[in-house]
Amino acid sequence: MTEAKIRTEEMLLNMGPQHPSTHGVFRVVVRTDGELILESESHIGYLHRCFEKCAEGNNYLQVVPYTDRMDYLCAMMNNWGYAVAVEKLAGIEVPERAEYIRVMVAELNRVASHLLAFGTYGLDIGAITPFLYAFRDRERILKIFEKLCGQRLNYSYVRVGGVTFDMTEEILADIEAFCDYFDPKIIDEYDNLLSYNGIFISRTANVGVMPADLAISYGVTGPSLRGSGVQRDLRRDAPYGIYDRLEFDVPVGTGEMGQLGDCWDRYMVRMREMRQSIRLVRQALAGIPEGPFCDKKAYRAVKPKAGETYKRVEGARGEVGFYIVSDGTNIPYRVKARAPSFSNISILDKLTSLSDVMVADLVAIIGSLDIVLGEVDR
Amino acid sequence: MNLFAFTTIFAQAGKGLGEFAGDYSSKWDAGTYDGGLVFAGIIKWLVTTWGVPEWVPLSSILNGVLEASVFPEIGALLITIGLVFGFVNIFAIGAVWSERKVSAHMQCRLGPMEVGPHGILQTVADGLKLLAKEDIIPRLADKPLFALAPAIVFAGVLMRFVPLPFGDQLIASDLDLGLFFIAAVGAVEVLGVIMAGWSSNNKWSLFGTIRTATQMVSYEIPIGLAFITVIICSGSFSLMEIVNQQGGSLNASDGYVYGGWIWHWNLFRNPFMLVLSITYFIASLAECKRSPFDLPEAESELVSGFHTEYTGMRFALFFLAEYAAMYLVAAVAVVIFLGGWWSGIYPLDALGLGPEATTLAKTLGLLIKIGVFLSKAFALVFVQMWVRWTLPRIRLDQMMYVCWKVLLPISLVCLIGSCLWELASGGASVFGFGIVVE
Amino acid sequence: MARLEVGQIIAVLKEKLPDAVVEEVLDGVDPFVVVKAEAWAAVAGLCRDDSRLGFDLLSCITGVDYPEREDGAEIEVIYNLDSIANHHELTVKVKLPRDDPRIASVEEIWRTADWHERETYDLLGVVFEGHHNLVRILCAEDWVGHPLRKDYEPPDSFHGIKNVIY
Amino acid sequence: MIPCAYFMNIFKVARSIWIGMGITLKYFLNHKKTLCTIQYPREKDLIPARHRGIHYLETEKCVLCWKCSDICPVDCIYIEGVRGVDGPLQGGYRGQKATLSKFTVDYTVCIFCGLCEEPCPPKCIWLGPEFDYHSTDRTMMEKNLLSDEVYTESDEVFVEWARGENERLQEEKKKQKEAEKAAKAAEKAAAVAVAEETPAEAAEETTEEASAEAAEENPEVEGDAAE
Amino acid sequence: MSELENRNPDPLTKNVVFLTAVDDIINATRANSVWPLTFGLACCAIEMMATGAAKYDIDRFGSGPFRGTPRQSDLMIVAGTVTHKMAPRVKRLYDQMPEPKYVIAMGGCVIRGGPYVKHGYHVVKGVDLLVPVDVYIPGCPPRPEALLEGLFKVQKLMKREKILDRTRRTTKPEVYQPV
Repeated sequence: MTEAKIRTEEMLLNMGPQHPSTHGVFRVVVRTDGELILESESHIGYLHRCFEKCAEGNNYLQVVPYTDRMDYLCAMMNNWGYAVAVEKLAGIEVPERAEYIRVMVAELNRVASHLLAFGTYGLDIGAITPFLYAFRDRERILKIFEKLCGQRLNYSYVRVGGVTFDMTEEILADIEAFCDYFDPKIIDEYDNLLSYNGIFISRTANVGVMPADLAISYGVTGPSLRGSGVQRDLRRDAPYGIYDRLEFDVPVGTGEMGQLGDCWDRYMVRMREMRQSIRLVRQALAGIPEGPFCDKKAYRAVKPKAGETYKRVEGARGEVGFYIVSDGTNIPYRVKARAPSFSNISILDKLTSLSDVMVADLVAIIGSLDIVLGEVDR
Repeated sequence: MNLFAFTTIFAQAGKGLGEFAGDYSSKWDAGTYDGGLVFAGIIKWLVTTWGVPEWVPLSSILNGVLEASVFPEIGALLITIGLVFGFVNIFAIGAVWSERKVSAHMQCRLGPMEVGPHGILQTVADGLKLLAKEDIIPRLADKPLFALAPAIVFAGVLMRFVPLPFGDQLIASDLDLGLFFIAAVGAVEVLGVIMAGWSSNNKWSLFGTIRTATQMVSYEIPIGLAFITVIICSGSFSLMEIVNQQGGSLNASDGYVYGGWIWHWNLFRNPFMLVLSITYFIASLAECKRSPFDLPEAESELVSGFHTEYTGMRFALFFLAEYAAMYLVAAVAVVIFLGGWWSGIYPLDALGLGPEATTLAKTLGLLIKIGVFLSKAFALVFVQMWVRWTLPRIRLDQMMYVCWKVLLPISLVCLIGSCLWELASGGASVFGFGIVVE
Repeated sequence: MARLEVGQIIAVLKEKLPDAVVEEVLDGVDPFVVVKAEAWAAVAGLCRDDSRLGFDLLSCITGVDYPEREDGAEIEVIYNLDSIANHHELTVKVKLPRDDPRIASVEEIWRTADWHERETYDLLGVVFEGHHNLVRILCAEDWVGHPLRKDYEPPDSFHGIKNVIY
Repeated sequence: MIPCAYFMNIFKVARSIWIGMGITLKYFLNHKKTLCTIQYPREKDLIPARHRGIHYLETEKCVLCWKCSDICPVDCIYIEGVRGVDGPLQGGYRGQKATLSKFTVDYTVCIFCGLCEEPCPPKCIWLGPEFDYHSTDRTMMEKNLLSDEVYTESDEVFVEWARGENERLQEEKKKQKEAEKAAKAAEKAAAVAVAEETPAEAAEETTEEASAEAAEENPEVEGDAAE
Repeated sequence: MSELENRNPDPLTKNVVFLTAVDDIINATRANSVWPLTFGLACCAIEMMATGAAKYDIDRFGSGPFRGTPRQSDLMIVAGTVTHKMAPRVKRLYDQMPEPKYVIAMGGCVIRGGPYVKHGYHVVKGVDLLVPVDVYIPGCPPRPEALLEGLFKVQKLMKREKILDRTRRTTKPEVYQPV
């Protein structure tokens, strides 16, 4: 049977909104020729929960719980981004102790978010046990947050003008205990278990290579961009809070296991960032001063003067930005949230057409971009 | 073709066992007995001394049957089916439960606890629930194929239990084509899986089917090569014979095999055999679609692989077949590499063998051999579970690379190497102890 | 390349495209520049390609609806540009008439604009000319109306599902 | 001639696999130590003092200022009543400053954000340690804070337990602190510099006392202590 | 729970005594192996994963294997916000599940819209507009213990059923509009 007579047909595959590896409700329509993916088209919006409309209907304090539900894996960063923007608008000063608490709480939340990214990435590639270890350690952080502000996931803790509750000695001791338990030993164990595993490396190295300029053009920020070798970290480039006083280094992808900017680099940048976050928490723990933890007057009666501002914060997935337009009343006129995952996932269609990607690689690429659908669809 | 093959094989198995049970019971009567099937003997002995009590329904008919000289054939057939079916089901229930417990203990959690002490009856609960589920056949599915597929997959696995020994003489039927039969019938399972995936009219199942076809067919070759090497070294297809070769038979003058030390196992027969056992283990993981090679039902890529559309009892059959295949592959590895029921400690093996052994020593020796065989098989099953809960999954092209570029060349080299080794050393073990088998 | 202050950036803009800049406000909370709608494509190209500016990252596109502005109702589209190498940022505003907001798409200049522009079209109804497939991205495909407009009334039922609160 | 890269690759992959399997075996062998499961129905995890769970209201303190129901982002608190003590009473509650005839929280939309706790001047509405309010009928999910009786199928034992547990734990901690303090004091007394330590210690003790008993009866005292 | 008792409209099978033993056995086994469908939409999905993880181990109650396909699962935990764009898919997934199927509405968003009840134009105000729901669990997100309590409630519902009584819908018909 000559080649002409064999009629090969491409298959339109619908990796639908309900799929174990799409981290939530994210749909990719994939045109495949056998296992090879020729072209992919991603559809989002299945979790569009009208954050901006809700923000226009509630006053400045009531919007805080909605910012949690955007990136529900690191809610502290969203609160902090919103708080920084409103403080800039209303010209509110944040007491020193609150700044230290904010750094500690944000970095712990970044570790928890990266732990979940590590666990689910293991699940995508097929290793089930790292997911359970990651959640076991994440539960310790959630226990600390529960003691601190009462909720496990959506904290609404960082508010305009400071934080909601103070840190008692017991919580500080817990954080200290967690840092000692976690930093060197457990992360090395994860590295041995998954990062340097031969099969894991063969599944992620040289897969989904993202050149730096293409990444910047697609607006990719955060660990995914740093995986491509770009030294971009808002905590260093546009320091907010007290990050300029703390020293930490920004891990960048080096392409040691394959080309620069492949899935392994993005994954490894997150693992190394966890160590830096613990280092930051330790410095904040050492230097936390006494004093008030929030500016009481600004706490509830927030009524900034008319004006607009765009403030950015380094979330666990990239640049979390808030563009707030206020018209003098206590209800924001317009709040636009810039979500990092929204831009990070927009590059997926380009990555699948850049190099020949198989179905298993598509799952690896989506996992390495580490998206959260609550933030993509807002 | 399958139905006919199915019946002939079982008939032959029944006859084989019948002959065996027959001459065993006749020997029992004649006062001389040797290591043989315990069960047939005990039942025959019970019936002849007490007969079947009246309260048992149909007791008169049963008495008539058991008295007649035809008992060995019927008894043997029943025992075969009971042995194989019973063992497979009981093992599957135990394996599913232990896999969930092993995975739980590896992941710092507890696993099933509520059903029975430590959740022992959990798999029974799962099975009964799957029985009580609604049985959906998709409207656009190819109904006959869809319905038949799980049966063929389960039959494919079950047929390979026939030439497999469980203990010294405890075998469904000692086919003299043992290993060849196991390798050949393996293809029936692939057929079943392809039917399942194709007929459920679901794109994900189609992906799973194509992956299964490539994986299982290509991994049969390294397994086949491993079988060939062992057959060349042992000189016979029959699994009983292979295990007896590994017994060492130190003083083979009176023709009896008395077991030997641990280095008489095929594993240590020559260095190539050691490498071959590792390649065989890896290939067997791929053969029963387990951990690093569980591409066919990769739940993170294809929603649930080829059994995406199956519900209730059909899915339970696939589930059971997977665990039965797990044991089967482990048992074959034990037979051809790890010295079957020889425990590797000479005095323990020699118990109950030889002409002057007493009945007690004979039965005790037989039970020890069954225990040794099963514990080796379960140890290998544990290693399979241990691998599953640690390693990530391999991609399709890497799976093909491992098979064709790594396992195949290595097992070919080992085949040639062990042949040369046999030629040069005249069958000497690695440690130079001659295995003289006249 | 050096980090430029906002004043210097605007000077470079004026030097290259004198008539593009309509208004510049430097005293507000965040300084911004207002640019004519027609000249926006040229300004965007200049921002990215000019070596001194080097705005290679378009952080965010925001649309704000001002229905009752004194000089005619309008929609403002705000672009936040950022330069990774030079560490400086710029906010560019474009004012469009509310009834028929049209603006050139900058999809070719910054690839991230593709999805951001589709979102702004979806939620506010701003038409970006030259966009390769300007369709809704967040709301359902057959959604009616642009939700973030101030005078938007949510439908009381969508495909038979009641949207009521009880 | 033998492609050593080929064998090196196999060796590297095999070694990394073996290290990984070593870790899981380590967890398997001493799984009793590494177990971290809380068998929920039998052992219950400790609920911290600031836990944002089902509301409870100290009804006599309420002054009917409607601040909590205004601040709620989803308007799930419905309050009716009359200021002053002598209002109508059908099924209501006669507090010191106001008569409440209705005070219910609608748990079909409540998001447990805790915003209602803060603006309340007399600090009388709290989010308590109970979290379980599941039900099979959506219309039965409004809690009437006036009656404060236990409403869900989760038994009363847990509610007592959650409150008792917190108190018991605070006592234990206090005793432990006393013991430490006593040991420290004894050791300091032994270590010569007795005089100047004692006043510093007393000051520290009072702040210790304040934070301890604040956590004990759950109301968020720290928030106010600073105010 | 009287409303649950008179759920069975057909008087014939109302109290058939001789089937009670068989009912108990089958219901006990079904209750102890409820396989949930991985249907995580938003933040509640993270708490569902935490319930499946080591600390609150749902595998102890037999619900360990989170099945990927609706065909092999008999409990749909709707965890997260259901939007209008997602609604037809929720309905189709529910229809694809084999018959004795149960639904847990986990979190405020699926009970009556949660935080998005006032301004959420794109959010379905409660998943029981799409599928009949058996247990509602409030919370945003509810604690893993609350999800376990919900699972126990589903198990209690299963243990009360009768094999002949196939018409067991707990939500009242007028609340449930077909899409």
